[in-house]
Amino acid sequence: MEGIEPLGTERAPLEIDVPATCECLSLVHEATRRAALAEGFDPSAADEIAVAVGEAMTNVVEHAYRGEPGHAVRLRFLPGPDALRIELEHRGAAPASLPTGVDLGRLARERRRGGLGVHLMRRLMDHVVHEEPAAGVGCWVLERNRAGFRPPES
Amino acid sequence: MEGIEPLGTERAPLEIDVPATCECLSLVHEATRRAALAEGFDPSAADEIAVAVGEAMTNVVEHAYRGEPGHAVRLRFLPGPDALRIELEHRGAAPASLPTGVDLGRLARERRRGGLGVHLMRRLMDHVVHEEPAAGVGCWVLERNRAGFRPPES
Amino acid sequence: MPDLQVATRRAAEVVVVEPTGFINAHTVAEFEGVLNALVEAGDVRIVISGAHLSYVASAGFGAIMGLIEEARAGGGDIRVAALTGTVAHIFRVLGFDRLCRTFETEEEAILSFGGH
Amino acid sequence: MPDLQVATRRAAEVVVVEPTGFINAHTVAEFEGVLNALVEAGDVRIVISGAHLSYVASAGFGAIMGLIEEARAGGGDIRVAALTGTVAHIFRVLGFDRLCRTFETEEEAILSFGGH
Ligand SMILES: Nc1ncnc2c1ncn2[C@@H]1O[C@H](COP(=O)(O)OP(=O)(O)O)[C@@H](O)[C@H]1O
Ligand SMILES: Nc1ncnc2c1ncn2[C@@H]1O[C@H](COP(=O)(O)OP(=O)(O)O)[C@@H](O)[C@H]1O
Repeated sequence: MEGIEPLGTERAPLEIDVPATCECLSLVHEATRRAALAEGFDPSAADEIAVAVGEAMTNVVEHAYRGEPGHAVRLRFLPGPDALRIELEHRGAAPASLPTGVDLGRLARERRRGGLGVHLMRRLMDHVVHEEPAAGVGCWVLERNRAGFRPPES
Repeated sequence: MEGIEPLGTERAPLEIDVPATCECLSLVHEATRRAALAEGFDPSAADEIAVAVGEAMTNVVEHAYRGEPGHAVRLRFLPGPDALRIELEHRGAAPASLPTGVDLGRLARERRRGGLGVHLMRRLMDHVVHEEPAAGVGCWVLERNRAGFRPPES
Repeated sequence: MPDLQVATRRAAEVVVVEPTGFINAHTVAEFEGVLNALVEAGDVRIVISGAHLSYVASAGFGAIMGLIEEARAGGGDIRVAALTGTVAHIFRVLGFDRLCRTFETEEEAILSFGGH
Repeated sequence: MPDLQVATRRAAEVVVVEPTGFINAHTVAEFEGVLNALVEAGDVRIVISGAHLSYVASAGFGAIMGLIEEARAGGGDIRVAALTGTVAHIFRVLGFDRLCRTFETEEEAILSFGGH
Protein backbone atom coordinates (compact mmCIF):
# COMPACT_ATOMS: atom_id res chain seq x y z
CA MET A 1 0.00 0.00 0.00
CA GLU A 2 2.92 2.35 -0.47
CA GLY A 3 2.56 5.33 -2.79
CA ILE A 4 3.79 4.96 -6.34
CA GLU A 5 7.27 6.42 -6.70
CA PRO A 6 8.00 8.88 -9.48
CA LEU A 7 9.87 7.82 -12.60
CA GLY A 8 13.06 5.94 -11.91
CA THR A 9 11.86 3.42 -9.39
CA GLU A 10 8.69 1.37 -9.35
CA ARG A 11 7.38 2.24 -12.79
CA ALA A 12 10.57 2.79 -14.74
CA PRO A 13 11.03 2.47 -17.61
CA LEU A 14 7.87 4.30 -18.48
CA GLU A 15 6.30 3.22 -21.74
CA ILE A 16 3.22 4.62 -23.44
CA ASP A 17 1.60 4.31 -26.84
CA VAL A 18 0.73 7.54 -28.59
CA PRO A 19 -1.21 8.03 -31.83
CA ALA A 20 1.30 8.92 -34.55
CA THR A 21 -0.28 12.24 -35.51
CA CYS A 22 0.88 15.83 -35.44
CA GLU A 23 -2.11 16.68 -33.24
CA CYS A 24 -0.35 14.78 -30.46
CA LEU A 25 2.93 16.67 -30.79
CA SER A 26 2.18 19.30 -28.17
CA LEU A 27 1.12 16.72 -25.62
CA VAL A 28 4.26 14.67 -26.27
CA HIS A 29 6.32 17.87 -25.95
CA GLU A 30 4.69 18.67 -22.63
CA ALA A 31 4.99 15.15 -21.20
CA THR A 32 8.66 15.05 -22.24
CA ARG A 33 9.42 18.47 -20.83
CA ARG A 34 7.93 17.50 -17.51
CA ALA A 35 9.71 14.15 -17.48
CA ALA A 36 12.99 16.00 -18.00
CA LEU A 37 12.20 18.52 -15.26
CA ALA A 38 11.32 15.67 -12.90
CA GLU A 39 14.68 14.11 -13.75
CA GLY A 40 16.44 17.26 -12.58
CA PHE A 41 17.19 18.94 -15.90
CA ASP A 42 16.94 22.70 -15.77
CA PRO A 43 14.05 24.43 -17.57
CA SER A 44 15.97 25.31 -20.71
CA ALA A 45 17.47 21.82 -21.01
CA ALA A 46 13.99 20.33 -20.47
CA ASP A 47 12.63 22.53 -23.28
CA GLU A 48 15.41 21.45 -25.62
CA ILE A 49 14.86 17.77 -24.88
CA ALA A 50 11.13 18.25 -25.51
CA VAL A 51 11.80 19.92 -28.87
CA ALA A 52 14.18 17.11 -29.88
CA VAL A 53 11.61 14.46 -28.99
CA GLY A 54 9.02 16.44 -30.96
CA GLU A 55 11.35 16.31 -33.98
CA ALA A 56 11.67 12.53 -33.66
CA MET A 57 7.89 12.22 -33.34
CA THR A 58 7.40 14.46 -36.39
CA ASN A 59 9.85 12.31 -38.33
CA VAL A 60 7.87 9.18 -37.47
CA VAL A 61 4.54 10.79 -38.43
CA GLU A 62 5.73 12.38 -41.67
CA HIS A 63 8.45 10.07 -42.94
CA ALA A 64 8.19 6.67 -41.25
CA TYR A 65 4.39 6.54 -41.63
CA ARG A 66 4.21 9.07 -44.51
CA GLY A 67 1.33 10.88 -42.84
CA GLU A 68 -0.93 7.82 -42.92
CA PRO A 69 -3.51 7.74 -40.11
CA GLY A 70 -4.04 4.92 -37.65
CA HIS A 71 -0.45 4.27 -36.58
CA ALA A 72 1.14 4.50 -33.15
CA VAL A 73 4.47 5.42 -31.61
CA ARG A 74 5.70 3.77 -28.46
CA LEU A 75 7.34 6.39 -26.27
CA ARG A 76 9.79 5.32 -23.57
CA PHE A 77 11.46 7.46 -20.92
CA LEU A 78 14.53 5.67 -19.61
CA PRO A 79 16.38 7.63 -16.95
CA GLY A 80 19.89 6.44 -16.32
CA PRO A 81 22.59 7.60 -13.92
CA ASP A 82 24.44 9.66 -16.53
CA ALA A 83 21.76 10.50 -19.07
CA LEU A 84 18.07 10.57 -19.83
CA ARG A 85 17.34 8.27 -22.74
CA ILE A 86 14.13 8.55 -24.72
CA GLU A 87 13.03 6.05 -27.34
CA LEU A 88 10.32 6.37 -29.99
CA GLU A 89 9.56 2.99 -31.50
CA HIS A 90 7.50 2.67 -34.67
CA ARG A 91 6.65 0.17 -37.41
CA GLY A 92 7.17 2.47 -40.37
CA ALA A 93 9.98 3.19 -42.81
CA ALA A 94 13.53 3.68 -41.59
CA PRO A 95 15.68 6.54 -42.89
CA ALA A 96 18.17 5.30 -45.51
CA SER A 97 20.83 7.51 -43.91
CA LEU A 98 21.01 10.40 -41.49
CA PRO A 99 22.24 13.80 -42.70
CA THR A 100 25.43 14.85 -40.94
CA GLY A 101 24.90 18.56 -41.41
CA VAL A 102 22.88 21.05 -43.42
CA ASP A 103 23.72 23.83 -45.83
CA LEU A 104 21.08 26.40 -44.88
CA GLY A 105 22.02 28.78 -47.65
CA ARG A 106 21.51 26.15 -50.30
CA LEU A 107 18.23 24.91 -48.80
CA ALA A 108 16.99 28.51 -48.74
CA ARG A 109 18.00 29.13 -52.36
CA GLU A 110 16.14 25.95 -53.32
CA ARG A 111 13.08 27.25 -51.41
CA ARG A 112 13.15 24.09 -49.28
CA ARG A 113 10.84 24.21 -46.28
CA GLY A 114 12.21 21.14 -44.57
CA GLY A 115 15.29 19.06 -44.07
CA LEU A 116 16.16 20.43 -40.63
CA GLY A 117 14.56 17.85 -38.34
CA VAL A 118 17.31 15.29 -37.86
CA HIS A 119 19.94 18.04 -37.77
CA LEU A 120 18.08 19.78 -34.93
CA MET A 121 17.67 16.55 -32.93
CA ARG A 122 21.44 16.09 -33.19
CA ARG A 123 22.23 19.63 -32.07
CA LEU A 124 19.94 19.45 -29.06
CA MET A 125 20.87 15.98 -27.81
CA ASP A 126 24.17 14.29 -26.96
CA HIS A 127 23.40 11.08 -28.80
CA VAL A 128 20.90 10.44 -31.61
CA VAL A 129 20.57 7.24 -33.63
CA HIS A 130 17.87 5.40 -35.50
CA GLU A 131 17.94 1.69 -34.72
CA GLU A 132 16.13 -1.25 -36.29
CA PRO A 133 15.75 -3.66 -33.39
CA ALA A 134 13.73 -6.17 -35.42
CA ALA A 135 12.39 -6.60 -38.93
CA GLY A 136 9.83 -3.90 -39.58
CA VAL A 137 10.56 -2.08 -36.33
CA GLY A 138 12.35 1.27 -36.19
CA CYS A 139 13.37 3.22 -33.15
CA TRP A 140 14.70 6.71 -32.58
CA VAL A 141 17.03 6.74 -29.60
CA LEU A 142 17.81 10.15 -28.08
CA GLU A 143 20.04 10.74 -25.10
CA ARG A 144 20.86 13.86 -23.18
CA ASN A 145 23.62 13.76 -20.61
CA ARG A 146 22.95 15.02 -17.13
CA ALA A 147 24.68 18.23 -16.13
CA GLY A 148 28.22 17.56 -14.95
CA PHE A 149 28.44 14.19 -16.68
CA ARG A 150 31.54 13.89 -18.87
CA PRO A 151 31.05 11.22 -21.50
CA PRO A 152 34.02 8.92 -22.15
CA GLU A 153 36.30 10.08 -24.97
CA SER A 154 35.42 8.32 -28.18
CA MET B 1 17.65 35.27 -23.31
CA GLU B 2 16.65 33.86 -19.95
CA GLY B 3 15.62 30.21 -19.69
CA ILE B 4 11.94 29.40 -19.72
CA GLU B 5 10.64 28.93 -16.19
CA PRO B 6 8.62 25.85 -15.33
CA LEU B 7 4.85 25.99 -15.01
CA GLY B 8 3.62 28.78 -12.78
CA THR B 9 5.58 31.68 -14.16
CA GLU B 10 6.31 32.59 -17.75
CA ARG B 11 4.15 30.04 -19.51
CA ALA B 12 1.31 29.66 -17.05
CA PRO B 13 -1.46 28.89 -17.58
CA LEU B 14 -0.44 26.08 -19.82
CA GLU B 15 -2.93 25.24 -22.53
CA ILE B 16 -2.76 22.47 -25.12
CA ASP B 17 -5.15 20.90 -27.58
CA VAL B 18 -5.40 17.14 -27.50
CA PRO B 19 -7.28 14.84 -29.88
CA ALA B 20 -10.42 13.64 -28.11
CA THR B 21 -9.67 9.92 -28.38
CA CYS B 22 -9.08 7.16 -25.87
CA GLU B 23 -5.70 6.51 -27.52
CA CYS B 24 -4.55 9.80 -25.98
CA LEU B 25 -5.65 8.92 -22.46
CA SER B 26 -2.34 7.51 -21.30
CA LEU B 27 -0.41 10.49 -22.55
CA VAL B 28 -2.84 12.89 -20.85
CA HIS B 29 -2.50 10.82 -17.69
CA GLU B 30 1.26 11.03 -17.84
CA ALA B 31 1.39 14.76 -18.62
CA THR B 32 -1.03 15.44 -15.77
CA ARG B 33 0.84 13.25 -13.31
CA ARG B 34 4.05 15.05 -14.08
CA ALA B 35 2.41 18.47 -13.90
CA ALA B 36 1.13 17.56 -10.43
CA LEU B 37 4.55 16.28 -9.32
CA ALA B 38 6.15 19.49 -10.59
CA GLU B 39 3.60 21.42 -8.55
CA GLY B 40 4.78 19.66 -5.42
CA PHE B 41 2.05 17.04 -5.00
CA ASP B 42 3.33 13.76 -3.64
CA PRO B 43 3.43 10.72 -5.96
CA SER B 44 0.16 9.18 -4.80
CA ALA B 45 -1.68 12.50 -5.00
CA ALA B 46 -0.22 13.05 -8.48
CA ASP B 47 -1.48 9.62 -9.55
CA GLU B 48 -4.95 10.35 -8.22
CA ILE B 49 -5.11 13.71 -10.00
CA ALA B 50 -4.01 11.99 -13.21
CA VAL B 51 -6.71 9.34 -12.89
CA ALA B 52 -9.36 12.02 -12.25
CA VAL B 53 -8.28 13.99 -15.33
CA GLY B 54 -8.37 10.74 -17.30
CA GLU B 55 -11.98 10.26 -16.18
CA ALA B 56 -12.89 13.75 -17.37
CA MET B 57 -11.14 13.11 -20.68
CA THR B 58 -12.97 9.77 -21.05
CA ASN B 59 -16.26 11.52 -20.33
CA VAL B 60 -15.57 14.04 -23.08
CA VAL B 61 -14.59 11.32 -25.59
CA GLU B 62 -17.44 8.93 -24.81
CA HIS B 63 -20.31 11.17 -23.74
CA ALA B 64 -19.68 14.74 -24.88
CA TYR B 65 -18.49 13.65 -28.36
CA ARG B 66 -20.20 10.20 -28.28
CA GLY B 67 -17.05 8.52 -29.58
CA GLU B 68 -17.06 10.52 -32.81
CA PRO B 69 -13.59 11.03 -34.31
CA GLY B 70 -12.04 14.36 -35.23
CA HIS B 71 -12.76 16.35 -32.08
CA ALA B 72 -10.36 18.03 -29.67
CA VAL B 73 -10.16 18.78 -25.96
CA ARG B 74 -8.36 21.85 -24.70
CA LEU B 75 -6.44 20.92 -21.59
CA ARG B 76 -5.39 23.65 -19.15
CA PHE B 77 -3.18 23.33 -16.08
CA LEU B 78 -3.79 26.28 -13.78
CA PRO B 79 -1.67 26.18 -10.65
CA GLY B 80 -2.93 28.46 -7.89
CA PRO B 81 -1.60 29.19 -4.42
CA ASP B 82 -4.06 26.85 -2.69
CA ALA B 83 -4.94 24.33 -5.37
CA LEU B 84 -4.06 22.92 -8.76
CA ARG B 85 -6.95 23.52 -11.15
CA ILE B 86 -7.27 21.57 -14.37
CA GLU B 87 -9.79 22.36 -17.07
CA LEU B 88 -10.88 20.25 -20.03
CA GLU B 89 -12.83 22.33 -22.50
CA HIS B 90 -14.83 20.74 -25.30
CA ARG B 91 -17.55 21.54 -27.83
CA GLY B 92 -19.69 18.47 -27.26
CA ALA B 93 -22.76 17.62 -25.22
CA ALA B 94 -23.03 18.68 -21.59
CA PRO B 95 -24.23 16.25 -18.92
CA ALA B 96 -27.87 16.93 -17.96
CA SER B 97 -26.95 16.41 -14.31
CA LEU B 98 -24.10 14.94 -12.30
CA PRO B 99 -24.71 11.83 -10.18
CA THR B 100 -24.18 12.52 -6.47
CA GLY B 101 -23.32 8.94 -5.54
CA VAL B 102 -23.54 5.40 -6.83
CA ASP B 103 -25.18 2.21 -5.63
CA LEU B 104 -22.55 -0.34 -6.63
CA GLY B 105 -24.66 -3.32 -5.58
CA ARG B 106 -27.51 -2.26 -7.85
CA LEU B 107 -25.20 -1.46 -10.78
CA ALA B 108 -23.62 -4.91 -10.37
CA ARG B 109 -27.01 -6.68 -10.25
CA GLU B 110 -27.99 -4.83 -13.42
CA ARG B 111 -24.70 -6.01 -15.04
CA ARG B 112 -23.77 -2.37 -15.67
CA ARG B 113 -20.19 -1.85 -16.79
CA GLY B 114 -20.14 1.90 -16.40
CA GLY B 115 -21.56 4.76 -14.43
CA LEU B 116 -18.55 5.24 -12.16
CA GLY B 117 -16.63 7.99 -13.97
CA VAL B 118 -18.07 11.16 -12.48
CA HIS B 119 -18.29 9.54 -9.06
CA LEU B 120 -14.57 8.70 -9.17
CA MET B 121 -13.59 12.21 -10.29
CA ARG B 122 -15.48 13.55 -7.29
CA ARG B 123 -13.85 11.16 -4.85
CA LEU B 124 -10.35 11.94 -6.06
CA MET B 125 -10.62 15.73 -6.33
CA ASP B 126 -11.71 18.45 -3.93
CA HIS B 127 -13.89 20.27 -6.41
CA VAL B 128 -15.50 18.97 -9.62
CA VAL B 129 -18.00 20.83 -11.79
CA HIS B 130 -19.03 20.89 -15.41
CA GLU B 131 -19.44 24.46 -16.66
CA GLU B 132 -20.87 25.86 -19.86
CA PRO B 133 -18.88 29.06 -20.38
CA ALA B 134 -20.52 29.82 -23.74
CA ALA B 135 -23.14 28.38 -26.05
CA GLY B 136 -21.88 25.05 -27.35
CA VAL B 137 -18.85 25.02 -25.06
CA GLY B 138 -18.53 22.67 -22.10
CA CYS B 139 -15.75 22.51 -19.56
CA TRP B 140 -14.82 20.07 -16.82
CA VAL B 141 -13.20 21.93 -13.94
CA LEU B 142 -11.25 19.82 -11.45
CA GLU B 143 -9.40 21.16 -8.43
CA ARG B 144 -7.19 19.46 -5.93
CA ASN B 145 -6.12 21.37 -2.86
CA ARG B 146 -2.48 21.53 -1.95
CA ALA B 147 -1.43 19.62 1.17
CA GLY B 148 -2.07 21.65 4.28
CA PHE B 149 -4.58 23.94 2.60
CA ARG B 150 -7.84 24.16 4.56
CA PRO B 151 -10.69 25.27 2.31
CA PRO B 152 -13.12 27.82 3.77
CA GLU B 153 -16.20 26.25 5.41
CA SER B 154 -19.10 26.23 2.99
CA MET C 1 5.88 -1.63 -18.97
CA PRO C 2 3.55 -1.74 -21.97
CA ASP C 3 0.06 -0.18 -21.82
CA LEU C 4 -1.60 -3.46 -20.83
CA GLN C 5 -0.89 -7.15 -21.05
CA VAL C 6 -3.19 -9.70 -19.44
CA ALA C 7 -1.84 -13.08 -18.40
CA THR C 8 -3.94 -15.91 -17.02
CA ARG C 9 -2.82 -18.85 -14.91
CA ARG C 10 -4.64 -21.79 -13.40
CA ALA C 11 -4.33 -22.82 -9.74
CA ALA C 12 -6.56 -25.88 -9.22
CA GLU C 13 -10.12 -24.68 -9.95
CA VAL C 14 -9.22 -21.02 -9.73
CA VAL C 15 -8.06 -18.84 -12.61
CA VAL C 16 -5.66 -16.06 -11.76
CA VAL C 17 -5.86 -13.05 -14.07
CA GLU C 18 -2.75 -10.92 -13.92
CA PRO C 19 -2.85 -7.63 -15.81
CA THR C 20 0.43 -5.76 -16.24
CA GLY C 21 0.36 -2.04 -17.04
CA PHE C 22 -2.68 0.15 -16.57
CA ILE C 23 -6.40 -0.16 -17.28
CA ASN C 24 -8.28 2.82 -18.69
CA ALA C 25 -11.08 3.27 -21.22
CA HIS C 26 -8.60 2.53 -24.01
CA THR C 27 -7.02 -0.64 -22.65
CA VAL C 28 -10.11 -2.01 -20.86
CA ALA C 29 -11.28 -4.01 -23.88
CA GLU C 30 -8.27 -6.32 -23.45
CA PHE C 31 -9.00 -6.86 -19.74
CA GLU C 32 -12.75 -7.20 -20.22
CA GLY C 33 -12.22 -9.63 -23.09
CA VAL C 34 -10.29 -12.00 -20.86
CA LEU C 35 -12.85 -11.80 -18.03
CA ASN C 36 -15.75 -12.22 -20.45
CA ALA C 37 -14.22 -15.30 -22.05
CA LEU C 38 -13.64 -16.92 -18.64
CA VAL C 39 -17.14 -16.28 -17.35
CA GLU C 40 -18.73 -17.43 -20.61
CA ALA C 41 -16.67 -20.62 -20.48
CA GLY C 42 -17.90 -21.27 -16.93
CA ASP C 43 -14.48 -20.50 -15.45
CA VAL C 44 -16.12 -18.44 -12.72
CA ARG C 45 -13.63 -18.72 -9.84
CA ILE C 46 -11.49 -15.77 -10.68
CA VAL C 47 -8.72 -14.01 -8.80
CA ILE C 48 -7.48 -10.73 -10.23
CA SER C 49 -3.95 -10.01 -9.12
CA GLY C 50 -3.18 -6.30 -8.95
CA ALA C 51 0.53 -6.67 -8.27
CA HIS C 52 1.61 -5.35 -11.66
CA LEU C 53 -0.93 -2.61 -12.19
CA SER C 54 0.13 1.02 -11.96
CA TYR C 55 -3.42 2.38 -12.05
CA VAL C 56 -6.97 1.36 -12.86
CA ALA C 57 -9.51 3.94 -14.02
CA SER C 58 -13.26 3.55 -13.52
CA ALA C 59 -13.57 1.58 -16.77
CA GLY C 60 -11.52 -1.26 -15.24
CA PHE C 61 -13.64 -1.38 -12.10
CA GLY C 62 -16.72 -1.25 -14.33
CA ALA C 63 -15.56 -4.42 -16.08
CA ILE C 64 -15.44 -6.25 -12.73
CA MET C 65 -18.76 -4.75 -11.62
CA GLY C 66 -20.47 -5.85 -14.83
CA LEU C 67 -19.38 -9.48 -14.50
CA ILE C 68 -19.25 -10.24 -10.78
CA GLU C 69 -22.92 -11.19 -10.42
CA GLU C 70 -22.66 -13.45 -13.45
CA ALA C 71 -19.69 -15.22 -11.88
CA ARG C 72 -21.61 -15.57 -8.61
CA ALA C 73 -24.70 -16.88 -10.41
CA GLY C 74 -22.46 -19.59 -11.85
CA GLY C 75 -21.27 -20.60 -8.40
CA GLY C 76 -18.04 -18.61 -8.50
CA ASP C 77 -16.87 -15.11 -7.71
CA ILE C 78 -14.39 -12.44 -8.77
CA ARG C 79 -11.93 -11.65 -5.98
CA VAL C 80 -8.94 -9.39 -6.02
CA ALA C 81 -5.50 -9.67 -4.50
CA ALA C 82 -2.30 -7.72 -4.03
CA LEU C 83 -3.64 -4.25 -4.69
CA THR C 84 -1.13 -1.50 -4.03
CA GLY C 85 -0.84 2.25 -4.14
CA THR C 86 -3.26 4.10 -6.35
CA VAL C 87 -5.14 0.95 -7.36
CA ALA C 88 -5.87 0.09 -3.71
CA HIS C 89 -6.86 3.67 -2.99
CA ILE C 90 -9.28 3.90 -5.92
CA PHE C 91 -10.75 0.50 -5.02
CA ARG C 92 -11.53 1.88 -1.58
CA VAL C 93 -12.85 5.31 -2.57
CA LEU C 94 -15.17 3.72 -5.15
CA GLY C 95 -16.54 1.51 -2.36
CA PHE C 96 -15.46 -1.69 -4.09
CA ASP C 97 -14.51 -3.26 -0.77
CA ARG C 98 -18.28 -3.62 -0.16
CA LEU C 99 -18.84 -5.33 -3.55
CA CYS C 100 -15.81 -7.51 -3.93
CA ARG C 101 -13.61 -9.49 -1.53
CA THR C 102 -9.94 -8.51 -1.40
CA PHE C 103 -6.87 -10.32 -0.09
CA GLU C 104 -3.35 -9.23 0.69
CA THR C 105 -1.83 -12.02 -1.40
CA GLU C 106 -2.78 -14.08 -4.41
CA GLU C 107 -2.37 -17.27 -2.35
CA GLU C 108 -4.94 -16.15 0.23
CA ALA C 109 -7.36 -15.24 -2.55
CA ILE C 110 -6.93 -18.65 -4.20
CA LEU C 111 -7.34 -20.47 -0.86
CA SER C 112 -10.49 -18.48 -0.12
CA PHE C 113 -12.24 -20.47 -2.86
CA GLY C 114 -11.28 -23.71 -1.09
CA GLY C 115 -14.46 -24.04 0.98
CA HIS C 116 -16.83 -24.25 -1.98
CA MET D 1 -1.74 30.51 -24.19
CA PRO D 2 -3.39 28.69 -27.09
CA ASP D 3 -1.38 26.43 -29.41
CA LEU D 4 -0.74 29.20 -31.91
CA GLN D 5 -2.22 32.53 -32.90
CA VAL D 6 -0.59 34.73 -35.48
CA ALA D 7 -1.18 38.48 -35.43
CA THR D 8 0.11 40.91 -38.05
CA ARG D 9 0.67 44.65 -37.70
CA ARG D 10 1.93 47.27 -40.08
CA ALA D 11 4.70 49.76 -39.24
CA ALA D 12 5.20 51.98 -42.31
CA GLU D 13 6.38 49.64 -45.08
CA VAL D 14 7.20 46.81 -42.72
CA VAL D 15 4.82 44.08 -41.60
CA VAL D 16 5.35 42.69 -38.13
CA VAL D 17 4.25 39.09 -37.70
CA GLU D 18 3.69 38.18 -34.08
CA PRO D 19 2.99 34.52 -33.34
CA THR D 20 1.78 33.65 -29.83
CA GLY D 21 2.16 30.08 -28.57
CA PHE D 22 4.40 27.52 -30.19
CA ILE D 23 5.22 26.45 -33.73
CA ASN D 24 5.59 22.76 -34.52
CA ALA D 25 4.67 20.54 -37.47
CA HIS D 26 1.02 20.75 -36.42
CA THR D 27 0.69 24.50 -35.98
CA VAL D 28 3.13 25.56 -38.71
CA ALA D 29 0.43 25.72 -41.40
CA GLU D 30 -1.06 28.73 -39.62
CA PHE D 31 2.30 30.51 -39.44
CA GLU D 32 3.34 29.56 -42.96
CA GLY D 33 -0.05 30.64 -44.32
CA VAL D 34 0.45 34.16 -43.00
CA LEU D 35 4.02 34.42 -44.35
CA ASN D 36 2.98 32.96 -47.72
CA ALA D 37 0.13 35.42 -48.10
CA LEU D 38 2.39 38.38 -47.31
CA VAL D 39 5.13 37.37 -49.74
CA GLU D 40 2.62 36.57 -52.49
CA ALA D 41 1.01 39.99 -52.01
CA GLY D 42 4.43 41.63 -52.33
CA ASP D 43 4.53 42.54 -48.64
CA VAL D 44 8.14 41.42 -48.45
CA ARG D 45 9.57 43.53 -45.63
CA ILE D 46 8.75 41.24 -42.77
CA VAL D 47 9.74 41.25 -39.11
CA ILE D 48 8.89 38.19 -37.08
CA SER D 49 8.61 39.00 -33.41
CA GLY D 50 9.45 36.08 -31.15
CA ALA D 51 8.43 37.73 -27.91
CA HIS D 52 5.40 35.51 -27.37
CA LEU D 53 6.73 32.19 -28.59
CA SER D 54 7.48 29.44 -26.11
CA TYR D 55 9.25 27.22 -28.64
CA VAL D 56 9.72 26.79 -32.38
CA ALA D 57 10.46 23.35 -33.84
CA SER D 58 12.33 22.84 -37.11
CA ALA D 59 9.09 23.13 -39.10
CA GLY D 60 8.81 26.79 -38.06
CA PHE D 61 12.36 27.57 -39.09
CA GLY D 62 11.72 25.67 -42.32
CA ALA D 63 8.86 28.05 -43.11
CA ILE D 64 11.22 31.04 -42.84
CA MET D 65 13.96 29.25 -44.79
CA GLY D 66 11.57 28.40 -47.62
CA LEU D 67 10.40 32.01 -48.09
CA ILE D 68 13.37 34.21 -47.25
CA GLU D 69 14.94 34.13 -50.73
CA GLU D 70 11.56 34.91 -52.29
CA ALA D 71 11.21 37.94 -50.00
CA ARG D 72 14.76 39.03 -50.90
CA ALA D 73 14.10 38.56 -54.62
CA GLY D 74 11.18 40.95 -54.19
CA GLY D 75 13.39 43.59 -52.61
CA GLY D 76 12.55 42.75 -49.02
CA ASP D 77 13.71 40.35 -46.33
CA ILE D 78 12.53 38.30 -43.38
CA ARG D 79 14.16 39.45 -40.15
CA VAL D 80 13.51 38.31 -36.63
CA ALA D 81 13.36 40.14 -33.33
CA ALA D 82 12.97 39.57 -29.62
CA LEU D 83 13.91 35.90 -29.55
CA THR D 84 14.21 34.51 -26.04
CA GLY D 85 15.07 31.30 -24.27
CA THR D 86 14.64 28.11 -26.22
CA VAL D 87 13.66 29.90 -29.44
CA ALA D 88 16.88 31.94 -29.41
CA HIS D 89 18.91 28.86 -28.59
CA ILE D 90 17.42 26.77 -31.41
CA PHE D 91 17.85 29.67 -33.85
CA ARG D 92 21.55 29.66 -33.00
CA VAL D 93 22.17 25.90 -33.01
CA LEU D 94 20.44 25.57 -36.39
CA GLY D 95 22.84 28.22 -37.71
CA PHE D 96 20.00 30.60 -38.58
CA ASP D 97 22.08 33.59 -37.50
CA ARG D 98 24.02 33.08 -40.74
CA LEU D 99 20.84 33.01 -42.86
CA CYS D 100 18.66 35.59 -41.24
CA ARG D 101 19.29 38.92 -39.47
CA THR D 102 18.17 39.17 -35.85
CA PHE D 103 17.56 42.13 -33.57
CA GLU D 104 17.11 42.48 -29.85
CA THR D 105 13.90 44.48 -30.27
CA GLU D 106 11.10 44.77 -32.77
CA GLU D 107 11.86 48.50 -33.17
CA GLU D 108 15.44 47.86 -34.21
CA ALA D 109 14.28 45.26 -36.72
CA ILE D 110 11.73 47.67 -38.20
CA LEU D 111 14.30 50.48 -38.37
CA SER D 112 16.79 48.15 -40.09
CA PHE D 113 14.58 48.27 -43.18
CA GLY D 114 14.82 52.10 -43.24
CA GLY D 115 17.90 52.30 -45.45
CA HIS D 116 16.43 50.53 -48.47
N1 LIG E 1 12.14 7.74 -40.94
C1 LIG E 1 12.41 8.04 -42.24
N2 LIG E 1 11.98 7.23 -43.23
C2 LIG E 1 12.25 7.53 -44.51
N3 LIG E 1 12.92 8.63 -44.92
C3 LIG E 1 13.36 9.47 -43.97
C4 LIG E 1 13.13 9.21 -42.60
N4 LIG E 1 13.67 10.23 -41.91
C5 LIG E 1 14.20 11.07 -42.78
N5 LIG E 1 14.03 10.63 -44.05
C6 LIG E 1 14.48 11.35 -45.25
O1 LIG E 1 15.48 12.29 -44.88
C7 LIG E 1 15.07 13.62 -45.19
C8 LIG E 1 15.49 14.60 -44.12
O2 LIG E 1 14.84 14.28 -42.91
P1 LIG E 1 14.69 15.40 -41.80
O3 LIG E 1 16.01 15.93 -41.40
O4 LIG E 1 13.86 14.84 -40.70
O5 LIG E 1 13.91 16.55 -42.57
P2 LIG E 1 12.49 17.16 -42.28
O6 LIG E 1 12.67 18.03 -41.09
O7 LIG E 1 12.13 17.90 -43.50
O8 LIG E 1 11.58 16.02 -42.03
C9 LIG E 1 13.57 13.56 -45.35
O9 LIG E 1 13.09 14.53 -46.24
C10 LIG E 1 13.37 12.14 -45.88
O10 LIG E 1 13.51 12.11 -47.26
N1 LIG F 1 -20.75 15.03 -20.95
C1 LIG F 1 -21.89 14.31 -20.95
N2 LIG F 1 -22.80 14.48 -21.93
C2 LIG F 1 -23.93 13.76 -21.94
N3 LIG F 1 -24.23 12.83 -21.03
C3 LIG F 1 -23.38 12.60 -20.02
C4 LIG F 1 -22.16 13.33 -19.94
N4 LIG F 1 -21.49 12.89 -18.86
C5 LIG F 1 -22.24 11.95 -18.29
N5 LIG F 1 -23.37 11.76 -18.97
C6 LIG F 1 -24.41 10.77 -18.62
O1 LIG F 1 -24.22 10.37 -17.26
C7 LIG F 1 -23.96 8.96 -17.17
C8 LIG F 1 -22.93 8.69 -16.09
O2 LIG F 1 -21.70 9.27 -16.46
P1 LIG F 1 -20.36 8.71 -15.84
O3 LIG F 1 -20.41 8.79 -14.35
O4 LIG F 1 -19.23 9.44 -16.46
O5 LIG F 1 -20.39 7.16 -16.22
P2 LIG F 1 -19.38 6.38 -17.16
O6 LIG F 1 -18.19 6.18 -16.29
O7 LIG F 1 -20.09 5.14 -17.49
O8 LIG F 1 -19.12 7.23 -18.32
C9 LIG F 1 -23.51 8.55 -18.53
O9 LIG F 1 -23.81 7.21 -18.78
C10 LIG F 1 -24.27 9.50 -19.44
O10 LIG F 1 -25.54 9.01 -19.71
